[in-house]
Amino acid sequence: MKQVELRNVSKSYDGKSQVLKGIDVTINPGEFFVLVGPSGCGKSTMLRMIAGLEEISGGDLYIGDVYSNHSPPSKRNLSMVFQNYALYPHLTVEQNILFGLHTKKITKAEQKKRCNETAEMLGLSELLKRKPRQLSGGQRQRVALARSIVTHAPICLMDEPLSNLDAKLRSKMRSEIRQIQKRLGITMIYVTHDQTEAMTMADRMMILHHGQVQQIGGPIDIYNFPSNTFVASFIGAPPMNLSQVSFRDREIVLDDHRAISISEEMARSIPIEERIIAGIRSEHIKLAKGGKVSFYAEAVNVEVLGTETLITFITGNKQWIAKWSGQWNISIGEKLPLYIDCADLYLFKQETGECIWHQSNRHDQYSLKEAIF
Amino acid sequence: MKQVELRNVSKSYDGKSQVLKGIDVTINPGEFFVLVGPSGCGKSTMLRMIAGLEEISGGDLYIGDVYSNHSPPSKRNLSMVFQNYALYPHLTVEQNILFGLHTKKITKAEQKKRCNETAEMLGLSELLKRKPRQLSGGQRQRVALARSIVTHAPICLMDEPLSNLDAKLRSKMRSEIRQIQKRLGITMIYVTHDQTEAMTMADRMMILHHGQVQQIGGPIDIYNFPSNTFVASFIGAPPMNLSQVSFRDREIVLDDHRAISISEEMARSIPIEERIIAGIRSEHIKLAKGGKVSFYAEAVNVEVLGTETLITFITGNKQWIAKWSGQWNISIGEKLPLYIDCADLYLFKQETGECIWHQSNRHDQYSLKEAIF
Amino acid sequence: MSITRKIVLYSLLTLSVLFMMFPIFYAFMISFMQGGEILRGNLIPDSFTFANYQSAFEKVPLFQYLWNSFYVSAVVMIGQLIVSSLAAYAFVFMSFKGRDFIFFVFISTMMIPWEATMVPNFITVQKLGWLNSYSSLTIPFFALAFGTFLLRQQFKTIPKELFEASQVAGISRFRFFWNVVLPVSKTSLITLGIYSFLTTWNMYLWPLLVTNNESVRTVQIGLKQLQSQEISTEWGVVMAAVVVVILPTLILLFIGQKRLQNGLTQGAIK
Amino acid sequence: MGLLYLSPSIILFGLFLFYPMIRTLYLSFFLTDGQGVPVSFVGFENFTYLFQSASFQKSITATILFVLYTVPLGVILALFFAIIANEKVRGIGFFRTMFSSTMGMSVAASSVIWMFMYNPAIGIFNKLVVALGGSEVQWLLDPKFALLSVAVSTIWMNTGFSFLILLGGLQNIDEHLYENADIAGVSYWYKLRKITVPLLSPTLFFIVTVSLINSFQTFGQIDILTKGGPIESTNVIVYSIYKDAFVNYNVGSASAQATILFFCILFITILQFKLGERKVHYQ
Amino acid sequence: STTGSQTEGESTSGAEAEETSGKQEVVFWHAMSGELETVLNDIAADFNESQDNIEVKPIFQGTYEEALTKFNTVAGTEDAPTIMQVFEVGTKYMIDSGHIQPVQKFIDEDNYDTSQWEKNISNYYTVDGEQYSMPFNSSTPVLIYNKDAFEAAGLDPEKAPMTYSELKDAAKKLTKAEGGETSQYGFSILNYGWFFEELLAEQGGHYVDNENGRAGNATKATFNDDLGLNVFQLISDMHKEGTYYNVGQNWDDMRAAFQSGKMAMYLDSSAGVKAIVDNADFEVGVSYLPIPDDSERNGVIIGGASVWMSSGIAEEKQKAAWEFMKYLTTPEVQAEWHVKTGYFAINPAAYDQDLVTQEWAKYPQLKVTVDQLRDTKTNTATQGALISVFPESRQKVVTAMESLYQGMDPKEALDQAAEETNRALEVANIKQGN
Ligand SMILES: Nc1ncnc2c1ncn2[C@@H]1O[C@H](COP(=O)(O)OP(=O)(O)OP(=O)(O)O)[C@@H](O)[C@H]1O
Ligand SMILES: Nc1ncnc2c1ncn2[C@@H]1O[C@H](COP(=O)(O)OP(=O)(O)OP(=O)(O)O)[C@@H](O)[C@H]1O
Ligand SMILES: [Mg+2]
Ligand SMILES: [Mg+2]
Repeated sequence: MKQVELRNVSKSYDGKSQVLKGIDVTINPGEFFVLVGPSGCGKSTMLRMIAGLEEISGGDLYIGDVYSNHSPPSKRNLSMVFQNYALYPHLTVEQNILFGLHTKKITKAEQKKRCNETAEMLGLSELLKRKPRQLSGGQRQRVALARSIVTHAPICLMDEPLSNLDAKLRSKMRSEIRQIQKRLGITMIYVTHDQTEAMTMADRMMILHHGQVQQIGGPIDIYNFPSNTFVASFIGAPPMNLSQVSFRDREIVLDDHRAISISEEMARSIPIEERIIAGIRSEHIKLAKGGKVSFYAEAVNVEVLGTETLITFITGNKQWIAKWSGQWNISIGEKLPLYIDCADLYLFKQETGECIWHQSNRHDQYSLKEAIF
Repeated sequence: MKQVELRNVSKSYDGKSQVLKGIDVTINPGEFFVLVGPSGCGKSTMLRMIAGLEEISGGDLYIGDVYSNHSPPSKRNLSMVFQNYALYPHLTVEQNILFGLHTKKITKAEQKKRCNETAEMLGLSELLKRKPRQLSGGQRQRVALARSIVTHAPICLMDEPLSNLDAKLRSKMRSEIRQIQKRLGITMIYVTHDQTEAMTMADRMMILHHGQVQQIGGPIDIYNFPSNTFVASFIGAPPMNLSQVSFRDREIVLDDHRAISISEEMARSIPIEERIIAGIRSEHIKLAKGGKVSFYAEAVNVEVLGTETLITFITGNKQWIAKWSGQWNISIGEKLPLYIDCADLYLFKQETGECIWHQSNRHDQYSLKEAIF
Repeated sequence: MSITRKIVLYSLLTLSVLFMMFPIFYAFMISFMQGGEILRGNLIPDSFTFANYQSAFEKVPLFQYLWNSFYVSAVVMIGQLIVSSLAAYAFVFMSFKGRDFIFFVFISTMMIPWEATMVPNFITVQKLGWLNSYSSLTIPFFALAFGTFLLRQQFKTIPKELFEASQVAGISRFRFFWNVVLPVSKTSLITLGIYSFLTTWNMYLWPLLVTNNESVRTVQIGLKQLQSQEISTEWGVVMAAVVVVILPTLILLFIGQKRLQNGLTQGAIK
Repeated sequence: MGLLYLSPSIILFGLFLFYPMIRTLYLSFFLTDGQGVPVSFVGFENFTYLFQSASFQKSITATILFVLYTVPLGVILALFFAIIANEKVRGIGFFRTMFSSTMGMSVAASSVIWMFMYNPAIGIFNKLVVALGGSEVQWLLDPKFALLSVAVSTIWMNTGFSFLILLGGLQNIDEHLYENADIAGVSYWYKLRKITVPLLSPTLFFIVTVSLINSFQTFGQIDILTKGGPIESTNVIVYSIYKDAFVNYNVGSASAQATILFFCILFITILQFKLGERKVHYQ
Repeated sequence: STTGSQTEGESTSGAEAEETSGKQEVVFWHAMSGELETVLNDIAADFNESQDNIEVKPIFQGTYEEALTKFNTVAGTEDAPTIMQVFEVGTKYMIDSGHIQPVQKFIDEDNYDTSQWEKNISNYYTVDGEQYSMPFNSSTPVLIYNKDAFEAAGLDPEKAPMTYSELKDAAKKLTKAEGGETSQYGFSILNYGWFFEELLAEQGGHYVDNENGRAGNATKATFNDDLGLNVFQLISDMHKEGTYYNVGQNWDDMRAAFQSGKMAMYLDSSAGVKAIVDNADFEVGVSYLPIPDDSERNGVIIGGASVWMSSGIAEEKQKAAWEFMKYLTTPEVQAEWHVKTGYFAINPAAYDQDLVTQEWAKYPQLKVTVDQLRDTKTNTATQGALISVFPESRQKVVTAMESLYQGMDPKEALDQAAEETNRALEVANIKQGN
């Protein structure tokens, strides 16, 4: 357990364009910290700077309060799991797990012990004598994990470790990694571009875009209170529906003149002159019941997914998606009466994308006690 | 639009083990037919036999009522989209789209016209002069699609065309492919191992396992009425919770002695002597309200995914998952009172996995009219 | 990388390059020296003179030889590319009985010492009436096991789906070979091309045997022609010729180094 | 169908390799006249004589020694160059090109240069030796040194090719494997021993095989530098074949030697595959 | 199938009739490289210009061995050259080949007077009174020494050693050794069988039996007799004494060693003399080969090569070739040849040409070489051995010489070479069906 702190860290490969700009973040000891963002935003770069595999162009890096900008990777006392696992194809699972341990001045017996423990924990005991190519994707993943755990390093870095696995295995490994991290109390810095992974695993997550931090916070907070349009559309599946809007007194008007009435309080908080983007999560576009219709829309695509149904319709020049739970028998072209509660709306400035309004509490947050009684 | 019919088709690569066994299916003209199953079950093999890329070991293949076991691929008048797109890396997008059209004796002018039309339809017009490596994954996918559309072949075969794309793009392409297929009225045979894809795209789907047909039908029907445990656990995310059970009069007893009471009608239909597996979809494990508790369970993992929460708990030696909509603030270790309606149960024979009981109608199926009024 | 490591690395690199390049440098230097200087064993000429080059070109028709070498190397290169790629294509994209066996036989030809086959080959070439013509210098070398091997490895990396896609589209095998396989394998073809150009350029004994006059002779023979046996050799002139002989290949190599390396590796390890 | 594409190769191989090889095999059972026409059948006499002949035994020794000198040293040298040229530093492209340069040198040209350098009176080697306080060495005339000297020049000539292939092999090794090792903190040598060499083994295997075959077939430099002397110490089999066939007109004996050589190479290559495959780690 | 497939490139193989230009084409294959080739080309060009009917095309074919190999493969076919240059040791081989036309035929037809040729040269190529080939480039070995070094060592630079013991003494004085490091050796011989043969013949020794193979097919080597042993003993002794320098097999290395002062005396070909004198920055002396003390000077064998005429080609072509051969032997051409290359003139009349006398005035050393040849006694020893396996035998002798430097017993080394020669002779005789 160790803290990792970045102070105004930046990176440029070629001395001209900046790949990372002014990253300021403190990762707490024992935290599961997820770095998420679209491809090319600089996630790997940041991770590799922490590992010492890439030089830091500007700013300071502290690992456990020690200034570490220039210490070599091996001195940073951390372990790393690579996207392609980076297993040594010519070594057995056991040799892979123990690779490099001798440099830590650990006796053979202790090495053996640790290896067995770790293998046990990850269900690799049967496979110790195999070569990586004789393993399935998930097993390889676990060997890579074991190799990093066995060092007992207090910090572990992972760069998209699950992206080569299929969906089923991925969801299984997600909870395995999470459980091991908690059990061992490792400080975990985990890179992914998959928001489901980020949402389900992170204690806190950081969203990167074009080398800049967009938002740092707990997954649910970020989901509920995205700080800008990028975060809003990046987190959540299907992504938040966004459209440019204008105002008519106590109404928000979409570009095809559909309107949603808003509360007085909300109307007051909106700076009239600004160009505004309104956002609504797909689960908040509801079927209008009992006459409370916001507008009508024609279904252009309907996807029934077992327990929920996704309905696509057009507003202005945008496709919006509504998500209803249950299996809905709706045919394409059918006209739907829809209702949007103005409390579920998000409003963003058009230029900066910054969020200027959202409800302060989600009304679909439950706790057990409330629900039962 | 053409019909494809397989009569008792089988395949063996080595003459010994059968990769496909007795496949009997008729794919209707203009239908979107999805072949789904776990890796190695023989999906690609079946598709390639239809395409003529693989010999048929036994049975008969009819394409548009013509016996086609031995006609060469080019004579079957179909097009194919490969998993890795199989774009010619040295040709431009345009050349890729038109590659091979000359064999169909189509004039240059007509080729040009078709190419432009198709590119227009798929939003590739700007990219016609680029090479494949200058395209993003989704664009490549669309080129592959264009290449198959441009032939105007009445049948199109696709082998996991979306598996190389990231989640977001995948969901976009899903509806695009679906829309194009409907517009052009192509008979589509589509292979995937991703059940979401199968569920959302298929008119009908066929589930393959170990080279044998498990079930053929509409996606919702298969989700609601899986014919055996394999289908039940393969379709649906998270998969259906399954456990071996025993009976006590009017109660189903799980192996840790938890019990669920059942209706008289149901009790009557169960053959007492059989070893039975009970199944329940995760969305049907509900929070017990108002004292109607089936049993209590301790949460071992909680994943909050924006609009829904997955709660994992242990019954006997199995992990079960409950899916509740909304964001639930549940901590690990918390005790939950759970309720299962016996009408939501599925019962399977243990030996064969065959489904012996399920409700005749799902109660979360809605149609618009009912819902509004 | 730390400064000390950099210093160590650069010194190693420099020393190694000095070691590797010295003979070539030496040849260059000698080619600029006058008679006596060479026999005294000087390293750097007192004054640079092109006299040796001049007399090398006067003594033997080096330009003609260079052209011949160039022509022969180019033809062999093209021939090897065509023949080897056809064979490699068959090995990769077609299945027929005995394919692996034939491949093994192909590879085993690498083990036949060329010297052992020279006399029968000479007689064959003579019977074909190819003596003293470019045919004898080129055609026997068109088939090359190494080239077939190299290209086979490359062709194997072409996704099978490309072949299948073209089958579905109804494209003939040859058209697929010509329009897809060859363009896609450009790097390997260039590699093999450079390799065969270099090796052909460097052939000596066979060209001597099958050619009778300067109209088809290659530059390596010219090199030999400048060295005498019973009377003294003019080393300066010979070295000038050496330089003339190696310069084209060195330049080719410098231009194609990167490609050559990539292509050769592909053949070696897959 | 496939055979159609193979036919150019098959015809050419047949005509210019297999036919002569078979003819060689055939001739090895005969005494021939100067033009290589068989005169009288002698059965295995050519072979039995060879195995008794001291000169042939010397040839075999020379060949084996030559292979032993050139192959390991050549591969190690090329590997060394490849390793130092695989670092990513400024100007590395220049060094790579230089290291590969001997691939563009013809045997004839290289040998002439080396002959000059070996010259006992005016060559650079003796100048160096004397400058370092040693006594002059008759590089190509002393049976103790001749084979070694030819081997050294051969190694030089072959380095370019081996270097290129090994460098390519090195560049194919996944960078992450080294990064992982960096994080683990193992030493440079440990990385070299435990990562580089094993992962390079398929490439090494290839280059060793090719070098072996080439080494067995070395001809040009021997012809130019030593002509098989002194006291036949550099009379490797290929050169001996050449001499018997083209100078002494004993085509029968030459054929017998060629046959033996062919089977030796075949045997060693197969052996090498059998032993090597086990030690090689394919990805 | 041999016609029609001629592709690119001018075809100038042997029998190609050049009816079109009206000239007889005479293809002349030779092994003259470097400076020699230039001179030869000049002579051919002059000949071509001197008349309108014949076009001689000299073509370089590699070393003697390579050229002969090639001739051997095309002999008797239409690819064979009209004139072929073959080194002296290939003589017997050519005679046995059955693909050559002895020039005696034209000598007879033409009533050509061969007495104008140097007897000691043409003898070599005469078997049973029949002239087989025409001598062309001929040389003999001579002793070459560094006069400056002689003076420095207190020896008379005008008096070269004539006997083995004089040689040994001079070599001892000339050898400059300091602390195990010898900066100048006394004497050296190239590891080349030819020099051994010459030293043997100088004593009147035979290389093989049957009168050096001239009275019938040779069956046995005789060079390992006492006379041969004398030579080997000399080399062995001097090498042991540290006065003898091993220069290897390469002519250029040998000369480089002499020129750089590495040794003071050595044996070289008469053809090399001029270049040596030119390149040396000291006075160069030339003298006769030394002989054993109790021996009588017998003379040297001619070395070098002769030109042969192919058989089985058109009579007109042969005639044309003969014309060229005659041209080659005219005093003028021979004078030019001698002066420019250092090879002997076949026609001694050449030595009276101004060109030669002027040259001799400049290089008195050249005359010594000619004198040595003229002083040679005509007998089967100086006529040279006639065996078909000469090249092979020479290799064996070379190996034997090289073993001396490794301390092998001279007798043993020589016997071994003889034995191997015997085996080669035996095989050769079997092949010939005897
Ligand atoms: N070695 C390098 N030299 C130059 N530019 C680089 C280098 N590595 C990465 N980049 C650039 O830096 C940017 C960030 O790259 P990085 O690999 O950190 O992205 P990422 O967020 O990890 O993306 P992905 O999800 O695709 O792995 C990219 O624009 C990339 O092109
Ligand atoms: N060319 C072949 N030769 C022998 N066996 C094969 C061949 N191709 C496939 N198989 C075997 O046939 C079975 C079915 O393979 P197939 O490729 O059809 O599976 P799939 O359902 O497409 O799997 P995936 O989802 O992984 O693509 C597998 O067990 C496979 O090992
Ligand atoms: Mg990355
Ligand atoms: Mg498949």
